[in-house]
Amino acid sequence: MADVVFPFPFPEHLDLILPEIIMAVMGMVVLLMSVFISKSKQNIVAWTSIVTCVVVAATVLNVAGQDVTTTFYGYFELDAFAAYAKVLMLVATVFAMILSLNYIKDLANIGEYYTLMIFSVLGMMLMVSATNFVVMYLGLELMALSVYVLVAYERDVLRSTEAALKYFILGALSSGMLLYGISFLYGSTGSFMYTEMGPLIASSGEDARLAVLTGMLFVLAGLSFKVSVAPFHMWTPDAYEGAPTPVTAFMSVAPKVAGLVVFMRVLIDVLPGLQEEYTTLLIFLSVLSMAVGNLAAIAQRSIKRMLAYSTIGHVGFMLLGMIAGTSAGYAGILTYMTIYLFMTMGVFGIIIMMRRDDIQGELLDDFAGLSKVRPGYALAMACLMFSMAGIPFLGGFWAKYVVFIAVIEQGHIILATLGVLFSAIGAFYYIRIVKYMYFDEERVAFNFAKELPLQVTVVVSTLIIVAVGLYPEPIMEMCKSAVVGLL
Amino acid sequence: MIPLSNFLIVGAILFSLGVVGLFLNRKNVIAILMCIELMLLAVNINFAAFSHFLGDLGGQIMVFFVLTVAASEVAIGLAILVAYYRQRRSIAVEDINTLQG
Amino acid sequence: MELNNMLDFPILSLAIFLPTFGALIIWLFIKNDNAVRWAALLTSVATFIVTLPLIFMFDTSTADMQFEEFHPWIEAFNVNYHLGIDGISMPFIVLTGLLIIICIASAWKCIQTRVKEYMLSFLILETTLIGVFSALDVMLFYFFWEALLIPMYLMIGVWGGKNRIYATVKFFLYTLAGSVLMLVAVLAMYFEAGHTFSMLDLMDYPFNFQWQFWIFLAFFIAFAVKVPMWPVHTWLPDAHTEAPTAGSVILAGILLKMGAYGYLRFSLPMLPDASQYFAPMMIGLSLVAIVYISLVAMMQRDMKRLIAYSSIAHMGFVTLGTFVFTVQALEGAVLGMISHGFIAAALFLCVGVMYDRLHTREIGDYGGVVNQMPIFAAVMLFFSMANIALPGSSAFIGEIMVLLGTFAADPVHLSVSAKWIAIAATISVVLSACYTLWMYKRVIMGDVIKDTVRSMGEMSKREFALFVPLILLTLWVGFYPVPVLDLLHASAAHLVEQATTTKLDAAAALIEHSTALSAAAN
Amino acid sequence: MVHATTEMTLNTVELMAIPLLPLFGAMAAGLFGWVLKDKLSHWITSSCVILSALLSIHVFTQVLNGAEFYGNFWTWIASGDLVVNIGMMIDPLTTIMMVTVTVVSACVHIYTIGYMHGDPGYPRFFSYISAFTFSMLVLVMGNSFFTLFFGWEAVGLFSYLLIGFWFKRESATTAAMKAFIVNRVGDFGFAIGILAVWYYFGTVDYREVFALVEGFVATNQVMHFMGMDVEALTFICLALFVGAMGKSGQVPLHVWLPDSMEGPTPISALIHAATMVTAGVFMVARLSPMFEYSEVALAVVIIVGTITAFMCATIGLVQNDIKRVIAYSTCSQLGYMFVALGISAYPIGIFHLMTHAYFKALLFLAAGSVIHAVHHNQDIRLMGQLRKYMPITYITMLLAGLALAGIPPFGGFFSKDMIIEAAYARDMGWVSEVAYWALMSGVFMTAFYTFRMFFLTFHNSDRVPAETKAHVHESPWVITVPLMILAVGAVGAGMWGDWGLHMTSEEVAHGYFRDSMMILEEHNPLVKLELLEEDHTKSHFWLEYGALILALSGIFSAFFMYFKESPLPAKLAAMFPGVYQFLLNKWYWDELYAVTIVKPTRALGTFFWQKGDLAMIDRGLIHGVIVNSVKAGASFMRNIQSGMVYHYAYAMVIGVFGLLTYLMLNA
Amino acid sequence: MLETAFFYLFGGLAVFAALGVILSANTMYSAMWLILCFFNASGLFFLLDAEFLGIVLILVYVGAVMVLFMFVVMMLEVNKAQKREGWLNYLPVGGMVALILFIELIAASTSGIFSTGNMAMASHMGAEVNNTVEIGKVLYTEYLLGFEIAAIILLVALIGAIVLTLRERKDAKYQNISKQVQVRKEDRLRKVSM
Repeated sequence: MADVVFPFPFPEHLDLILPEIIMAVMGMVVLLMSVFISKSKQNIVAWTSIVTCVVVAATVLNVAGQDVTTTFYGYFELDAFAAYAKVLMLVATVFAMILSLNYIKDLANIGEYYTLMIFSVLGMMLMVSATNFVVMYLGLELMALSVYVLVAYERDVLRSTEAALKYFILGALSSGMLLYGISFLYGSTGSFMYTEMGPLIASSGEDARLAVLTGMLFVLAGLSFKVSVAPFHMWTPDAYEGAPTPVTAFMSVAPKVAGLVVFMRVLIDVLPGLQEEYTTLLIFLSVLSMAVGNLAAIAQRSIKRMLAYSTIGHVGFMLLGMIAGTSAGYAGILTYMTIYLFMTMGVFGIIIMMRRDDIQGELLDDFAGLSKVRPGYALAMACLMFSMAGIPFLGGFWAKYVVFIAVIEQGHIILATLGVLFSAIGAFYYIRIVKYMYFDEERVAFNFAKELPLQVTVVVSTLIIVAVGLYPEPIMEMCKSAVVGLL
Repeated sequence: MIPLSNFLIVGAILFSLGVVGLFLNRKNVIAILMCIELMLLAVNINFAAFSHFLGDLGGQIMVFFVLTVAASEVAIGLAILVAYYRQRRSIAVEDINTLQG
Repeated sequence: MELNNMLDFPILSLAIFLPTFGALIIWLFIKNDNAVRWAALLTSVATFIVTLPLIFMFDTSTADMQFEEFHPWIEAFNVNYHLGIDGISMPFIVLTGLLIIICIASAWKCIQTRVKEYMLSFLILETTLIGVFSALDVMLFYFFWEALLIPMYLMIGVWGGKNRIYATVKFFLYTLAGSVLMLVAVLAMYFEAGHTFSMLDLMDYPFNFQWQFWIFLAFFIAFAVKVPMWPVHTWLPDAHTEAPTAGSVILAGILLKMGAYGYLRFSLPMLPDASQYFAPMMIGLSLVAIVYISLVAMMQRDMKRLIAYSSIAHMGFVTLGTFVFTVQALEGAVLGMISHGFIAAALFLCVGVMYDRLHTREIGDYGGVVNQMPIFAAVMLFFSMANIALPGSSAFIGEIMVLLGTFAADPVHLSVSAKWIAIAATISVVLSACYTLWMYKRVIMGDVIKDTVRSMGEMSKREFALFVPLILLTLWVGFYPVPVLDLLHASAAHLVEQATTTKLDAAAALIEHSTALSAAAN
Repeated sequence: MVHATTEMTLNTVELMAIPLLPLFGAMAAGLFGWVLKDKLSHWITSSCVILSALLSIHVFTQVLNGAEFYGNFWTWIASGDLVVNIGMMIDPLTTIMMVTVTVVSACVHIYTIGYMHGDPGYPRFFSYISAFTFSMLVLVMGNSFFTLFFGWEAVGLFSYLLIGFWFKRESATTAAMKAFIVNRVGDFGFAIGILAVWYYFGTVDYREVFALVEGFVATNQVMHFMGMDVEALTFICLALFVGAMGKSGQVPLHVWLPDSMEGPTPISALIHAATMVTAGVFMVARLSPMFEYSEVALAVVIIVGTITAFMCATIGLVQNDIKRVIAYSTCSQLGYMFVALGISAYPIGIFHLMTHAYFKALLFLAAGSVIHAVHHNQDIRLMGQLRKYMPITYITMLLAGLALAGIPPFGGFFSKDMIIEAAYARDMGWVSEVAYWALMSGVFMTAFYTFRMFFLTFHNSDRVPAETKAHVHESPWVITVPLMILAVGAVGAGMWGDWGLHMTSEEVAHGYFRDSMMILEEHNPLVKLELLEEDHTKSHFWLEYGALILALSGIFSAFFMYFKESPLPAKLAAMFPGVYQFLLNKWYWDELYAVTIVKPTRALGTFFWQKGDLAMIDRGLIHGVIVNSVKAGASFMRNIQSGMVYHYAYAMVIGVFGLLTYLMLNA
Repeated sequence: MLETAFFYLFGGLAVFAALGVILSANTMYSAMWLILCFFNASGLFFLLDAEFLGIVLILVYVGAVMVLFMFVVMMLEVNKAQKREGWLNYLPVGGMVALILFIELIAASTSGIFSTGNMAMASHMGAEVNNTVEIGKVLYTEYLLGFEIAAIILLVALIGAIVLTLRERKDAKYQNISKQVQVRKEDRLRKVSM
């Protein structure tokens, strides 16, 4: 077959994918390193991974912003949107890795842990850069498979493995749905490329309507699963609770970012012709998520579980930005995610620091009296909780603000009203933690780990949340420029 | 000539059976994994059928990737299952309930 | 934006941020409890001094905003750091400054745990309160409005009484649930009025009736919870009862006024037609507050709860005065709020003085306090009488002006003559006497029967000093309110004019104009 | 005699000094009592009040010569059309009140030095009564409804404080509270009156309002109320009169006055006999230019006054507490005054007010002297034969009693008789008829209960408990001297008022009061009386002497029953047990209020609190509906999250199914 | 015609086997049924001119995946899982939902373009084209990125499976590479003073 004309030249502008390449290579390097480094020095592996993420983030920033944004024959795109999302995910990963430093220390197979995390981020990066369903699906699976393993990483702990099992089963189901949807969309358009499918779907006739709608629904259902949108959220609390806490931190931010970005891309590029229909669906999903997240969180006693429901609620709020369907809405989602990232990481930092010999520091009760023993941490936690509740002078307020203003601009006032009411209900369980910390007496002795990286994480997150709360303009501007050209 | 919709109907039936098997299943997790395989198979049939009728190889490539991923999934799924079994000594679906609420 | 600041010096910003600055210094550098107390006191006094020029340099001849400051804040949404005051907001800023000093001083002895956090809460609270009253940008207003929940929540929850957690959570959620609707309304207004959060622009923008109707309802809920108005008042007795003394003082003295201030700043000028339309409802609820709540107050067994209910009843006068749209009633309402700031604050301080001695608020646990604490009894008598609105006290001026204004009012949508409303409201003359005096009798008068009461000692000089400014102010405003009224005249008259000028014509014209434009474009 | 109305103005400083001197005294004693101690306190306050009394008399003489004053000192409230000034209006009406108030007050101050000797709250007491004097002076001297209201409330406050002066006594504090609250009920009306005055006249200044009244009546403004149309002026007058009823203890707001006897006796004399309780009378007289134009209001005034006069007299017949007898007498006499006002005999009303002030204050102080002597026992059943021990008190009390009973030439005769005659002459149909007969019967009863009390105290058998008897003695000079001063007033006030000041002159303008009161020509009962008496076709014996005869028969009856110990009263009581109990229990007013107002109000308050606030709003709405539904939602979500993976899958499938169905149905 | 017959054969058997998968009580039987199902699906692939995929399906699935399944089933000894009581309670509602969903899927599958034939063989590649070659052409060019990702996915699956299941047994002797690498002279050499 030597004479076969090679229709595709070697892909150009490979520098756009340089971050992913570095990531993939470093994943393997880390894997090997861990083998050759003694168990007592495994921190080197961790720090290598952290540095990798930082370097990759820097690379992303460096290579982004060129005139050409696609490579691999248009299958990979690094636009501002993707770049922003990648940086977010990498930052989240850095935080998660820092949180893991001591947590993972006692487990076997440390190198594999970081490798999996790196590959998982790699999957996400590919997801957000994908311009077609094939790459998107593969990236998504890469991410998902890595995270399944990470969730089960405490393999000697029942709940860790159980969480992984549930996550896995439902994840597979959702993949099936996603694929089924993709198959219908593919069948109606004959392509996997977003930008080719979009116009075809928009111009498809009445006879293709049923197929297209079914495809859309299944695709959205599959994606909803990844971002924990009700009613596809059921795995979230169990997986969050069972997973090792740093992994929970990781999976409550990074995959959400990736999932939401893909969600937005699909909506913008593939389904612009079905905006009316998907808006209806999204309204339903959003309201249901806000309701589920904010109501169910009230009944929780474990803080990780509560945060899981809180995530569901937050995602419900983020969906408002998509319902708006304007660049303001999408920018709002990015803003929300950015702020959410820091809030979540700060909270998990504190949770991990609270781990004691026998207590995981995961029950709400464990926070009782924190403010007397550790006023600093209590203050940070209080700030983060108030921020999550959306009380001003903290970042969380602006996060909600941007999505609400976007959705109101589009006239969905009743939806916005429902949203704010749910946020008020949700405030209850956030301030309940403050209540435990400040109003209750100490019940158990606190034994805070003196870990500088964790402390830095908490302090940085909190400061960023406060700073953003006072002056949110820079973040808003960044997110605004990230969605330029998206629509 | 077999119409496209016939293949799609087979796909739909298999997909539905997979879904039904998933949530009406009261046996064990392995059966659930098989149901998932069934769903993926249905999807593959769809892709292959579309690929054939559209004259586009993309669908077949997708099937190829799906097969790869599904194989990986099975590997990881079964690994998780084994790890779980070691802790719980059971893989009956009714028993997977320590995490709830 | 034309700024007519008499000085180029940003007094308002200084007043807002000085407490926060002080709080930061205390937080970072001061360890010793006593030093913290002094530093907090110093900060609050300094802030109060900063607010004084607002009175002395205030131009009473204009209803325009004064001491304006304008800086862009979030340009993406046209949110600006826009401050300014008029005659309606200025008194509250000064009052805040004063009451915070009293609060901090009142906590000198009775707060012994977590002194630093306590002082920080108060200083932060002061920032948010002054911010609320000086914000001219709706988002800025909302920002401060919500932010103050945090220090308040902590204050009640940490230093409160037995049932404090229930009370503080109730307070937090009640007010939060109320105010989030305001956020929706504000955002909706933002788009309707052409992407502006400026209060002054929104006041000028002609909203049509539909808009006004819904926005009014949203604002109503937010402000009604804060005021509080029946039937969303039930958080207040709990919050007041459980809050530490100073918390109650600030709650009654300032926080409640925010709701009424909201009506004055938002509902009346921005939504005049809806205000007119809803006036009967507002008046009805005010009357409920005056009569129903007074009756409830009478039957209370807990002193703070009683005073809390009495606060609700008095705020009923304020809302009544707000929604009859006469200058007298409006000025009376504002004056009533100021006066209530002195009197309710002082009454809560009184309870605090007793509470510090016996650690109970039950009326039944006292009796014959006058035998042990004659000076205190006299002080409490003074404020009880002021609470009854005896002439010569500031409350009288406020109430009688509201009543006069109401009697003379002529609300368009009201089916009953306003005279009968005024008459109904006058029942407060009897009811307030009933509950106040009954409490006074049971607590202060009588012979000492209980040994616990026998152990009570007279007020210290510090405690007495807390009351002195309040006594003087109550008397001063009671006998010579003219200077205070002068501050209000221009703004109140302007506000009444705004509230009684319909926006509907302009709204119709606007719609016509835009349809004409689009027709021309086609 | 006609006064030459010279345009003489009064000295402002002097006028200001009259109220401010007592205020100064009050503040000195009140704020620095702990420094000044007892002696300095009473010296300062008493001398201030005496000085004030002297100044008042000086002003009085000037006014007698035609001087008047009207002026504003400062603006109290100003907002838009509303301007309230604080100022003074000095005319004959004001002046006579000032003199009465300050003189009685001065006497009481001196009396108090003896009476309250050794009381722990001594300086405080002086502070209160001085402050009260100040308030009362503001009330009478003010020139607007607001100053009137200010004084009105201030006297109420000090009344409250003084009734509750002995705060350790439960009964005293209760009485104080009752007094204040009942007064507030009256003030409710007063306040409404002020609102209406400002609304209809646009001003609250007496002069400006009075000038507008006539024109206003012509416009025939009405207020709509529950389908009824009430003349605006009538409405205003009635509202204001409600205030007067409260302050002056008229039915049905009289219940506080007898209870107020819990206060120290000097207070009963000063506040609850001579001055404060007459504020209502003063108010109506002051506002005569308004009341004159409202027939309805006048009729109401008469009716209320009549009922009070009669009812309180009947109650007084059977009371055993020496002060309560006098208190009911006060109520009753106030009723007489109101009848006088109602029949447009304003000068006579004020005349009676003045004479009553002296003799009733005297009665109280004498009673106080008695009480002081028998160690604060007030039950006349435990007295008797006291004349032996305290002759001065005995004589002064006798004089006062005669004055009250209306025996010539003592004070009460002139004023009270005039009221009765005027009521007869004023032709208002059944209203004045009933009033006349009620007052006539009241004369008998007044005489009876006064002398019943008198005889039981000073004559009859000696029932003083042995242990107190040892200490019974005449009071010291600080007590007896004021008694004697007041006795002069009690004896001479009537003659002085009638003959010296011509208060009973048919044309008010020709009498002492000049133009300070206004009577419509067609109302003036004195003119009618004159006409009646000039009609010699009928006998006027009953008209002229009927009252006197009744008074004498009242005294005689009392003498017959009580001068010596006699079984007759007990027999009478046993004969009419129903009537006796009814009267002894004061017509069951307190019980009636307890059942109809106090209990329902409390029940309503409890109902609103427990059922409205707690049950309906808190538990029902907040917890029941909102919190519970949130909780239910939360636990529902929790239950759904069963931990079973197939449930989770099922949820996903249901989601897809639902949405797909929705899309398909819509497509 | 033959094609149609084969379609119904394969299709029917596939569906029948799928029913067997979900209905049989024994897990091992389910696995067997699934294998049958895969064989028939493979037949369908052949009908669709996707020979390469048909073969891969059998090789990968039947040859590897299902073996893995059966291995686990046997290892965990769970093939005799008893049916739990009460699962029929779910059947009415669950069945209804599934049935309606199924009908909807059928409706979508047979709707408009999928049945009208607009799409029928827009450009059939014909029997002369070598399916495997064609796939290879696009797989290593156009879909190169996907291919790379798939490789990493397999790596992850590898790592994951090992991480989760590999146990370091105390009594087993195994290499410790890092120890080997970091070994120092002193560890192995002992100077014995003679």
